[in-house]
Amino acid sequence: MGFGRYLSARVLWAGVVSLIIVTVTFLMLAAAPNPAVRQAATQAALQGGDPAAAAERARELRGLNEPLHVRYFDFIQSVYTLDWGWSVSRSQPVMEAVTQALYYTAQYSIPWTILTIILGPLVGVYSAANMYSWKDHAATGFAFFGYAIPNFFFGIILLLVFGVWLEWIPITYNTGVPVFSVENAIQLAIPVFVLVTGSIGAVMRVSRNESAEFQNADFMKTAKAKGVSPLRAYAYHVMRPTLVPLSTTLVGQLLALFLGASLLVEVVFAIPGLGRLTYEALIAQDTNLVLGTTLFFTFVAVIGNLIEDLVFTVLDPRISYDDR
Amino acid sequence: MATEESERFDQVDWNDLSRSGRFDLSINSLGMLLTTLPLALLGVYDWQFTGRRTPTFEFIGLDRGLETIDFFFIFTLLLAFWYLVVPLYQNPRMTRYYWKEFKRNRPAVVSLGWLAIVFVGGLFGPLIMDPPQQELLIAYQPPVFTSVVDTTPATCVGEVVSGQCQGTWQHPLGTTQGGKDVFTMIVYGMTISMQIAFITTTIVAVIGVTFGTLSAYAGGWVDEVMMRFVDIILSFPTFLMFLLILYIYGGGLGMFIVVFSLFAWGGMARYVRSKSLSISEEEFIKASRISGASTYQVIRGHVVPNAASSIITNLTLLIPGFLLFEAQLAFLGIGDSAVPSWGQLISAGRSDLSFAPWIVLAPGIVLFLTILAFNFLGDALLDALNPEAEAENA
Amino acid sequence: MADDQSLLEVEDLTTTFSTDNGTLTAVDGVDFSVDTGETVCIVGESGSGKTVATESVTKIIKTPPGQIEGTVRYKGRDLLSLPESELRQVRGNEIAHIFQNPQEAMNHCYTVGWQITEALQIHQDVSDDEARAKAVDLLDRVGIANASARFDDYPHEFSGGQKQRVMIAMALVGDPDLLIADEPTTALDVTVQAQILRLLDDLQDEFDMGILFVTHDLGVVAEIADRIVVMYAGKVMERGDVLDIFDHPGHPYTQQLLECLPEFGATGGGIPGTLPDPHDPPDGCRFAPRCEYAEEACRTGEQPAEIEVALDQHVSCVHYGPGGNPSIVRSEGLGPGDESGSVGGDSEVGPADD
Amino acid sequence: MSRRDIEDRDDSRHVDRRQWLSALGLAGAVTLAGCSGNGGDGGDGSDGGDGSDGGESLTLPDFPEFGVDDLYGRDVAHTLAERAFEESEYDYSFDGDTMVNPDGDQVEINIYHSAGQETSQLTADFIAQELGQNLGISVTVEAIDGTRFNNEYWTQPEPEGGTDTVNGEEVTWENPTPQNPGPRSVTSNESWDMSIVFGLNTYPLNPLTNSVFFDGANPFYNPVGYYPQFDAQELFSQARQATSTDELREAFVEIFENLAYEQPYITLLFSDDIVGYNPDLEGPIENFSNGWDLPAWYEGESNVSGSYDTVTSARFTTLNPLFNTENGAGEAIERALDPAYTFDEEQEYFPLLYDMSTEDGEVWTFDIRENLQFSEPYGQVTAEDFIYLVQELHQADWAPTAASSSWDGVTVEQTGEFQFQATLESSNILWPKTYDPTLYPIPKDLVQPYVEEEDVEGLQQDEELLELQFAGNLGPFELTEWNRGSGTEYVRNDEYYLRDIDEGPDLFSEGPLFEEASISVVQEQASRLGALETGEADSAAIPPEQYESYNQNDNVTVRQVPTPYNTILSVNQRANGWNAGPGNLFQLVPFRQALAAAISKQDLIDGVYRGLASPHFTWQPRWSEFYPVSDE
Repeated sequence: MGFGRYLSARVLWAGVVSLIIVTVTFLMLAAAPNPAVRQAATQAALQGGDPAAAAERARELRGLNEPLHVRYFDFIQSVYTLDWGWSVSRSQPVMEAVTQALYYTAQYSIPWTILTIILGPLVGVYSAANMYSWKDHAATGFAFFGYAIPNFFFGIILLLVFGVWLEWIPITYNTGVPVFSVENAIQLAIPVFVLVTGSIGAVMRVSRNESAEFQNADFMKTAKAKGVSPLRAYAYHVMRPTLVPLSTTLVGQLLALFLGASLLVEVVFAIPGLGRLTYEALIAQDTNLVLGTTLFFTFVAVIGNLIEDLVFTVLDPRISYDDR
Repeated sequence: MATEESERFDQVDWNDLSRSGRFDLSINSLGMLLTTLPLALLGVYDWQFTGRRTPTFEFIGLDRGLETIDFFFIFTLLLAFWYLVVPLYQNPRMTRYYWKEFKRNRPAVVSLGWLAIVFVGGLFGPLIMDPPQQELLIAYQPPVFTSVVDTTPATCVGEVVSGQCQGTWQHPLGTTQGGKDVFTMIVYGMTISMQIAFITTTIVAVIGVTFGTLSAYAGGWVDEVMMRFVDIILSFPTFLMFLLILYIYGGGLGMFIVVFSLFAWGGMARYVRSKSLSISEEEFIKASRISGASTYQVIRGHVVPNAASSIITNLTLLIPGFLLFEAQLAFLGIGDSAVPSWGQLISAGRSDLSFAPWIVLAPGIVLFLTILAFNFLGDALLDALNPEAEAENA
Repeated sequence: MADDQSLLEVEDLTTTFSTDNGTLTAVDGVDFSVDTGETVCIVGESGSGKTVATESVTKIIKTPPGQIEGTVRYKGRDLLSLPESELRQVRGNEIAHIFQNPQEAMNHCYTVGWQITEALQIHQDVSDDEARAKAVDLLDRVGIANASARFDDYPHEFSGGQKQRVMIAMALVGDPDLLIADEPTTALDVTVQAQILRLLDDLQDEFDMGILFVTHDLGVVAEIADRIVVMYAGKVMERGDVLDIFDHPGHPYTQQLLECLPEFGATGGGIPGTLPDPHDPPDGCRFAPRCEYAEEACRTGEQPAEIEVALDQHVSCVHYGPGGNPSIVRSEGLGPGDESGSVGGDSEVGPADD
Repeated sequence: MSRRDIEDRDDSRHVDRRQWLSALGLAGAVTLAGCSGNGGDGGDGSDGGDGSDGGESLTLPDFPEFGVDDLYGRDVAHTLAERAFEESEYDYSFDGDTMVNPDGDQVEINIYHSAGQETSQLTADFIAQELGQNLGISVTVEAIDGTRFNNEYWTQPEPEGGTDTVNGEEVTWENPTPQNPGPRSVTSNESWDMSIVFGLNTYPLNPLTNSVFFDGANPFYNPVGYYPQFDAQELFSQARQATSTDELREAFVEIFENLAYEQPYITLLFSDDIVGYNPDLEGPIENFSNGWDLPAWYEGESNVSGSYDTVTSARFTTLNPLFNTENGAGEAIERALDPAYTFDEEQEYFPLLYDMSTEDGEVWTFDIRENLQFSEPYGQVTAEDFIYLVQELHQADWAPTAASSSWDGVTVEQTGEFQFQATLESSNILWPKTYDPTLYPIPKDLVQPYVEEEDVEGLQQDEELLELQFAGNLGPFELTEWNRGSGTEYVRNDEYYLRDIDEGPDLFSEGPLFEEASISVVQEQASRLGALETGEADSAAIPPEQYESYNQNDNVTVRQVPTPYNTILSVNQRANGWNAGPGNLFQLVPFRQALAAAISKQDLIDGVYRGLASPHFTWQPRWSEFYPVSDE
């Protein structure tokens, strides 16, 4: 089987997975009471009308009186036509809400992801190269520290220290500053730092353990016997194979953090990004927005897994396309 | 050299163990059965005969009720005892070997000590300590050996020295905004953490191992379908799903544990499957199959024991994630704030951080240390159970 | 065979490792030499320090924890005192290595072509095309069919024997003068083993290399060696011309090794006892605890000095030394050697196919 | 409509009339009318009854103050509870200190509080403790999210209505509402016993509005299923007849005495808003009308400079003035669009867009200022715009605008280019104080297309309305950006109409005195306080436990602003309340009195609110002029 066929099979599968997740979300929300209907009933009561009739009207208006499967197909259609409706709790189209929030999320998650992907393996391999020296212990200690300290806890403490006591960083996130400006860098420094410490640990640990295995591998001896310098040996012979197992965990871990940690960091640092958008949509029972953000994250997760699969296949020449 | 020998230790001993379990009811299963029975009876009694809010042990005068979650907790403790602790005792040679490997890793030994404290504290603390009582008048007492401006606490329990309220041993870690003793709350939080750790891992292990081995042994399209299902489970934006479910249906600790476990077993299943596949390729399994062992016997007798050490390691590394998630949800205000978990304490104290930092710092550090300890422990187990990497560079 | 100036001369080579449980002496004052065009075999049981000894030559063992002392003279230069950067110029370029397990010795992430040309591109200023041409040529020479196509294949696409051929190509790409082959055939099927040995033999002639060959298989030794060095627990027990030693093994250890060969009427029991603890080697002769002729003198002091018992045959045994009685060893030890000595001596076939 | 420039408070939730429209109950406090006079609360609160020793001899005064002094404690509570046991048809009793149900088991009930809100949890814990000590009831404390509580426990989306016998009379629920879905037998989805999730507005400025809570057994708002035992309907209709404030006051004394006696909700306290300000800021007052004169506020010197930045905890759902029901968003709207009138620091009517006058309280004349301009192309603000707004939107069935209920039964007609009249169904001399007749100016031409199409969604989603682009010179600032996640930003409106009026502070002629303004949404309380302390924000709410430390902090000036939002213990008198045994003791007046007597208001105030609250005995704060005990 060629790469092309493999790729299309994976993409097809990714589509199926996202469809399933979207369906589950839809069913879950369908099972929950719709606040808009309640609102309509209250409204009618206030005006001396019949709340039950008003609720019925509201249901009709939203198509909630249609059979479930009809609603489902309408819903699926709107999902894939990117017409995600109007967010009641923010008074803007869901699509716009998501893009707007993404704009802020991207500002800290892109530097965060890049730093993690670059620093994690580097520090991990460095740590492995100096296995059991103080450098290794320091790096491992740092990794464990970052991994074990809850992000939100770390965040509020850093905010207290650097924002309130030292006044080095602003406490309220300013959305008005340009993306590429010193102010923006300052206000994003702590959130990015907190996230990087949180995510780098796992990456580092995997790359340290994996590369420890590789640096003791026979092929390292071969390389040395060939006269390869240590730097080149680590860069080519250790780093490269380390990336293979790393790629299988990296994307998943980053994604998990992307959702979990970023939400908390956004809450702590008052960044109006996707995490908070999602959370607030849930709290406000803004059905369209909940579905929209769920969809978004599902797509991200599915695409992330897809990339992971592809990267893994590309990185490890031993995997043939029909194995997976 | 030494490597090969130790590897053989690992396998031989597990095989002995499983062999005894295969032909007759092992002492472990017997013990498990005997201890589970009274628990089940108690559970039925509690469910059927006592009132919804009557303490389970009222008939012997104990004023402490058992909740459903407590029953599960005790059950998982029994499981851990009969299938983890007792086997270690039954195989002193293996135990000694593991211990020797393990104790080389000093941070891990310290971690184990810390976890033992948390475990024992969580198990017995609530039995000997009264639940934290709200006493508004003694809110914001500082921890012992520290002091705060005396306007911070409502009234100062300790001495007031030049406008500074001194901490006392009555409240070694200070009190919260409601005057609850932070130390007591942390001890009660240990119970919650242990419940989360034990119950979720048990559920994850049971589902993961069953699913993984079944998939490996079924093979063919069944395997394919099952693994695709795991793919889907793993693709779920889990945290979001928690939020959604907990939000729509309300979330107590039980709901948290159930939801969490149901989304977390995917990785375990994948792992066990690949492990089973590789083990089933080995000669001794082929031999036992030829000699007529059933699939169940092979799984029960060979696959699970051989994968056991890695499964335990895996689970150890899963636990900190659970604890972290609980704390995060508590921080967002989605968990059940009546559950005295560390996360709830941090969440409740975060607004007071600037003037009463101990309310956040104490549970925060305990949580941090516990997560750290589980990680160190998991790492050490990884090394102890897989000594190849270690031995080679010696 | 021995010239005035050997290609490689190793004197008093000592390699220690510091471990958690103290210092481990893997190689303890070893002497040997290799001449151009000559094949020297280091033989001994697993764990006797042969691999460490050969890897100490170009310092490819890890230091620390390892520490190497003594002199390694290669074409008159002392390798051990060379700075690392110059040493790297020697490795792969002048002295090449082949390792025991070709499966593990190649990096699974790179094509074999990349790995073969790597050494060339490090040491010599060659273009990609030239490197490729040379590698393909070598692949062809070591017997890989359709070499130019297979240049871009990954190691896992080759069979075990083919991999070892690739490894040989990889070693030869820098036109080395000395090839150190560490049990290159152990992991291979016997028929393949014979092919590889033959290939090495051919290539040695073609490239006029010295080969330092490590093995525990005396059958292989009989087939290819010019001279042998018998090691036990980090020490050299006996060294000399292969025929001499096969005919008249001096050291009791050598004798017992030879007895393990079926041709010498082996009973399959092997040598009783185990290797001594390398952290705490016994006093006196290392082999004394397992030696049936051991006397009090064997168990005290240092390893006995080497005695030249015959022309160019050195033995380290108390019984040959001053005050010793070689006949204690010889009389019984010679028995099997005498009767079937010619077998060992003539043997070009060896025990390779058993 | 809001006049309070602070964010909503972190503690319990308050439900105001406007908010019922949103049916979310989330947004926190919304303001109501101004108040005439808040002085005169000299009474020291101890007036109590006579036979206060407990025992059977206990007699309650006309205006019992439960939870303080003689009417607090175990003995009083026990006595009152025993009265309830006698009234009950089931055999409840005390077994020593423990209250037991007919089966002999201890009475166990639960209390809900808002999840994640400290004060709420502390209060619930305190109540549980007090009820345990003084009544021997075992109380389980449970946390719940406000929205969820509202949806599952408090309201019923499809009210059933029905009939029931109340005080011997047949009462019919003809127009059941989600907040009063019918007689006690009609229940919410989930059963619950007690709750402090929601607080309510007591309408001290216009207590007539309280009829929605207590006007008989089937008022608009009665989630707990309370049946008054006094003739509430009659008393309220008497009050409606009043033509002077004195008459009103008289009419209300009896109502509020009865409410104090019957304790439909167990009244606990009024907590004050504690607001921290930038010390350089001139303007804030410690009064309910704080912020009405914002255009005259300044920082440092009284010239135009700087930026007025505030922080708030809740995001804005919409800035569309037609549909907003949230306090915080109301404030954001009013930075750019003035409401029709406000109340000054004396809590007197102050005309902004129009003046209101009446002869008899029934016919009201609205005189619109003549210098009001919408943005182009909508031109001048005229009576026509307001008439159109009332008739075609607020009074239309299809458009669920926030002010719909305010204009129910009101007839409006245009009497001049800048004048119109409104005729009420019955006289109401306090009409302006209900905030009902306040209108946001909306250009007729802007909404007309939607009206013709009856397009609700179009109206809700209209960009110009949402972004207040039509506001012209009608507000102190112009809205430059509404970032849905992080708040609003404004620049000074140089054309502000208020500069040209004759009334009000002199500084109005220069106002507003800031170049810019902003409202930032910051969820974390610690961050909001940090922003206040470091000067990033000019004002933020302060929790009571930090009152002391901020009071001593030079970077912050603290103001204590009384509020009409109460903290109450709601007890479920419907069929699914009281899950501790047969019958529902909550339905019995003496039992509710016992609960009220078992909770020490002063301890609660001292412990949880650090003394920064006042006890609550009836449905009015002490500073209200309708408070039943006056200080003659």
